[in-house]
Amino acid sequence: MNPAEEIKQLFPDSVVSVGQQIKKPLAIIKKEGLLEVAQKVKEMGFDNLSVITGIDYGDRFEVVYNFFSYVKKQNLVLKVVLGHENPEVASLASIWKVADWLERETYDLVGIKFRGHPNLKRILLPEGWMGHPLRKDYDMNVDQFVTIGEDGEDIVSTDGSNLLRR
Amino acid sequence: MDPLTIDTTKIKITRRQPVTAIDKLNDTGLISTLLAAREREGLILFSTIDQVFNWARLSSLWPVTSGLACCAIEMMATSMAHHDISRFGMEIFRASPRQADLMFVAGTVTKRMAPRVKKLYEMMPDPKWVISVGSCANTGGPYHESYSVLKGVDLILPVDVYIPGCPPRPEAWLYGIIQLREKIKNRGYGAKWGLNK
Amino acid sequence: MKTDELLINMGPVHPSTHGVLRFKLTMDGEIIRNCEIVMGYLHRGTEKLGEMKTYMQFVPYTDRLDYISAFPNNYAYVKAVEELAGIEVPLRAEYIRVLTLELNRIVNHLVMIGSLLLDLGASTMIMYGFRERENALALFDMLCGARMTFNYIKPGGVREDMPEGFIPKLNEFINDMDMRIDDYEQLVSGNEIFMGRMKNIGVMSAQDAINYGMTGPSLRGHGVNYDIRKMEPYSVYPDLDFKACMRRECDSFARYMVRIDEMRESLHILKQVVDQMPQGKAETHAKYGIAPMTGAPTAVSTYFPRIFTPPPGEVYSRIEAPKGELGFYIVSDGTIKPYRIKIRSPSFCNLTAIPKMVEGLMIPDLIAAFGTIDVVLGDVDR
Amino acid sequence: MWTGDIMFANAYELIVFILNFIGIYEPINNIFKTLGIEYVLRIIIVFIEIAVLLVFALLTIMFLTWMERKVVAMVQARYGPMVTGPRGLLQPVMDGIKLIGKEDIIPAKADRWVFTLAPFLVFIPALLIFIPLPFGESLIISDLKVGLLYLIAISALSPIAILLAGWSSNNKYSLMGAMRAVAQDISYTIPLALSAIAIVLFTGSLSTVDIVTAQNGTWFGFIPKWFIFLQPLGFILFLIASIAEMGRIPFDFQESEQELVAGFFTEYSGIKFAMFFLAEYAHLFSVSAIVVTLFLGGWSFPILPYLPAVLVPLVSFVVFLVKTYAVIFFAMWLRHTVPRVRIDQLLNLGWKIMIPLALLNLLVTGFLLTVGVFK
Repeated sequence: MNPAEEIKQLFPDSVVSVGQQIKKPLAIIKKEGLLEVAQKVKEMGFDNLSVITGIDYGDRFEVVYNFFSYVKKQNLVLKVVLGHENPEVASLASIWKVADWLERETYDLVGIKFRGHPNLKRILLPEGWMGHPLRKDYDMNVDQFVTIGEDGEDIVSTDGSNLLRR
Repeated sequence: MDPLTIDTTKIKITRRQPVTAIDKLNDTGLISTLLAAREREGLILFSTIDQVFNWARLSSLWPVTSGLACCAIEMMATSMAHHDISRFGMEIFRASPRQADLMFVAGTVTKRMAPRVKKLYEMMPDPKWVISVGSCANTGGPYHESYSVLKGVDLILPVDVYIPGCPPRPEAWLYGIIQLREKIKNRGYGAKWGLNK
Repeated sequence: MKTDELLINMGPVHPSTHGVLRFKLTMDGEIIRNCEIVMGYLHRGTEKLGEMKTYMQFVPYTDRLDYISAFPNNYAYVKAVEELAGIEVPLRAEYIRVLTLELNRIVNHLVMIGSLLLDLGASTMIMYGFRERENALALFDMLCGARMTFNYIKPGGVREDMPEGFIPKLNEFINDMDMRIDDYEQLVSGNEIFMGRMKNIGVMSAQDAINYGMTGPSLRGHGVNYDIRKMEPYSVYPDLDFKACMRRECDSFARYMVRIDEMRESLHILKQVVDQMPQGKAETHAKYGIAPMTGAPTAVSTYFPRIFTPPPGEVYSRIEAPKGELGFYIVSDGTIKPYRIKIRSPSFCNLTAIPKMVEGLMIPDLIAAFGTIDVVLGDVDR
Repeated sequence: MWTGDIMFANAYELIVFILNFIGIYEPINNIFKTLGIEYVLRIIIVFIEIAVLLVFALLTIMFLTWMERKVVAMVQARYGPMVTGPRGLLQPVMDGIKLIGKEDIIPAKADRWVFTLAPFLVFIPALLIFIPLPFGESLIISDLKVGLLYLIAISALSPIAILLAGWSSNNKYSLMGAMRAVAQDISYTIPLALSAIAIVLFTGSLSTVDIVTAQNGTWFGFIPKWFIFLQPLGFILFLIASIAEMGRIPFDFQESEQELVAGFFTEYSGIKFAMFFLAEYAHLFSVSAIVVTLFLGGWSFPILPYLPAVLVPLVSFVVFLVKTYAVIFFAMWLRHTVPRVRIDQLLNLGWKIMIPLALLNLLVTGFLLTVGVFK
């Protein structure tokens, strides 16, 4: 049976709908039920969390989880829809270790918060960067500059006079 | 031989085969260094010493090991057997900037990396030279529109030679290196002292 | 005796971090107690740029992700777009693509083995690796005029058919490489010091490796016989005879040996590709494009249009890149530009395993383990 | 014909002999004698010796840097320096001039005095090692009675200087490099000395000249009486230990580039860095020379007895150089072929394998000598 259907049977309350992403079974999950569904998904043998994608649709955020099972050789896509104001979803870092960085990256670039993440801070951009670049309302015209502080950590500011040549 | 593949090991720097002793001396760059320095203004008293130093500096440019992005792989390719910059005495890549003379800014300088590149440059002892390699380091290149890329390394450092390309082929690197050698031969100093401000 | 922990900052400019990665190491003498990886020094905002470009314009950016093996990047993206838009590709184009992919796999492993040995202190292997790499690059050069950033594979096929005289040159290369790999094994694999440095270093169980998201050759060194080319066959791989190379030792040496085996396997594939190469066009005709081709509105172009609009939808498509699973998640909203591109890069996910792997080891072991994970910073930071 | 005896105890006597031969020693000596300052002449001659040695050492070092780069190029299928001067021979000169012209940076947080002192402390012992080295028949600055002890003692000085350099730089990489260098030197001086002692059992003398003369002659007319044939295990141990002493790959922990950037001289620039660089190559030469002296017969060679006595110093000098450069070539070849071992593997090798083996070697040698097998 299709794993998405299986999940739907097990968690009828948490699953909004099931469908098909090109060649892959897809289940849309309510954000409250994500953690328990994810635990079940792991038990079902989906040991590889391929990728976490956060998408800004302007009025909502979607977080997409692509799973693969080395045991069953099956794909599964889970999708969570979040509101645009203060998006937050449970972290899967305790189940899949790789989720740690993938979630940090999603937080960094899209600005989705992951509840219960052990170390939720920016990963690609320096700490203190203003805005989340992959949101559609990110202002590309503001130049931000980075300088190094006393302790070797980055300091972000819009003033590049310390860095640029006069 | 296929016209598309150029065996660069066959290309020599000398314009012609040295025949006489004076030609050989000429090819080492000493005479032209002397002649070029003669035309420089001022410092007549020390000009000969200057010329010797310039000759030494152009002959032993030790680059600092700092690859930033794609161009760093071509930097490796340039220093490897096929293109072999050790012919110019440049194969001693120093990992510590304190012992280097030349910095290849090889690749995209991101906003986050920029202060570190600058610090690396400041750690190098004088006299020092910078070659900016690739479109990204020259102007930002394909990433010019990006939010996190510095639009040209010359915004933060004085650059002596720009090598275009994305990434430049090793032949272009060699040409850039030869240009820098010419520059040191003629001027003796780099962009730091007012050139290219 | 009271001892204090030493905080060492390796990078971002350090000879053995393969670019601009930074390790924050908490050391107890020479032993690493905690390793924190700081990255993002090469974050170029590729994903954001993807939203500003048309589907075709984004292909060159994929070249610059994993700049050592650019063909697989091209292909992974193009495959996702083709799945999204439902574009079919002529068989010859698929064969040429597989040819470039496997050739690039060899190049990637050559660079990886060379730089691994360089990090261990043996500076000669990288010279040999790059010598053969130059030969392969000459082939790429013939194919598309570029050495590293190819922009060759594009939606609907490949940009140009193979030039004349390419296949003989390729055969020459294959025959040469067969011999060279034996040389490398003699120089490196049997070396006592090398084995002492690699065996039982960076050990991680298969379960952990999967959990940390390791894929590709790095994972196959842990006894997981998993290759996307086999499990989710794409392109013409089902027609080719090859096996996924696997080792069971779970240490750095196993991960290294997988690379050597893969080079042999790639040569084997290349030989078959050369034998089976079909005749025909290397590019599909313009039937699938919806927007007309710009610039030449009247002429009936035989080329695939530069601007086209896939139907709205989402796709996650992945391939077996030389470094692991390379996937593109593309969201289309029915316009000429992708709505969102997410790159699942193998280096990024493989790197997550490093802090766990090197706990209790020394800096030289960190370098050895890190070298066998085969990370390119353009791929990590994107 | 050369009888096999040493003609002059050291180079001083050789110079005096040459001056006498030309016929100018007596007049000069008389002048100094009438002034009552004979010792000044002695000092002048010694100074000449030292000047010649210094020039020789510096030229050798420069040549070695060039040779290193060419050997690497050979191993790695490329050309090496070839633009500067014929075959790139001027390359080391240019490097030297350039390094003199570089800015000399002392880091703000460094200990200025120690930081400045350290390169000298590395460089001077590297030159001092040359004093009891027998470069050829009669070509020795001073034939010390404790020559071998002197060599080992002086070469054990460098860790102190390296530690000073690493500590004063106030850089973690430098400090780690220095610590490693000291650990390595301490653990490898012991097998080095132990395998050298086995030689002393044969000669009964610590003088380097005695060690070389003991290796004159042949067995069965064609096998030279070099200690490598009597002490094969000792030779291997000594070679490994001396490569470790040189600090070259596979044992280059003090400056392992991929781990510690540039090790203990990470912070050094300009002329101070040049001194470390020169000291490294001086060490390479002197340690190779010690290997040759102890195990490969020094300047002795089976054809020497067939030569006229006048030519012997010259020919023996050439023989010595050829042998030394062979060992140096081996070290360079090794450097670019094998990877670096790990520091704990190195110490394990030193303490757990090499020292027991060296002791065993010593024991067996002593036993065999006592029962008279080698007499």
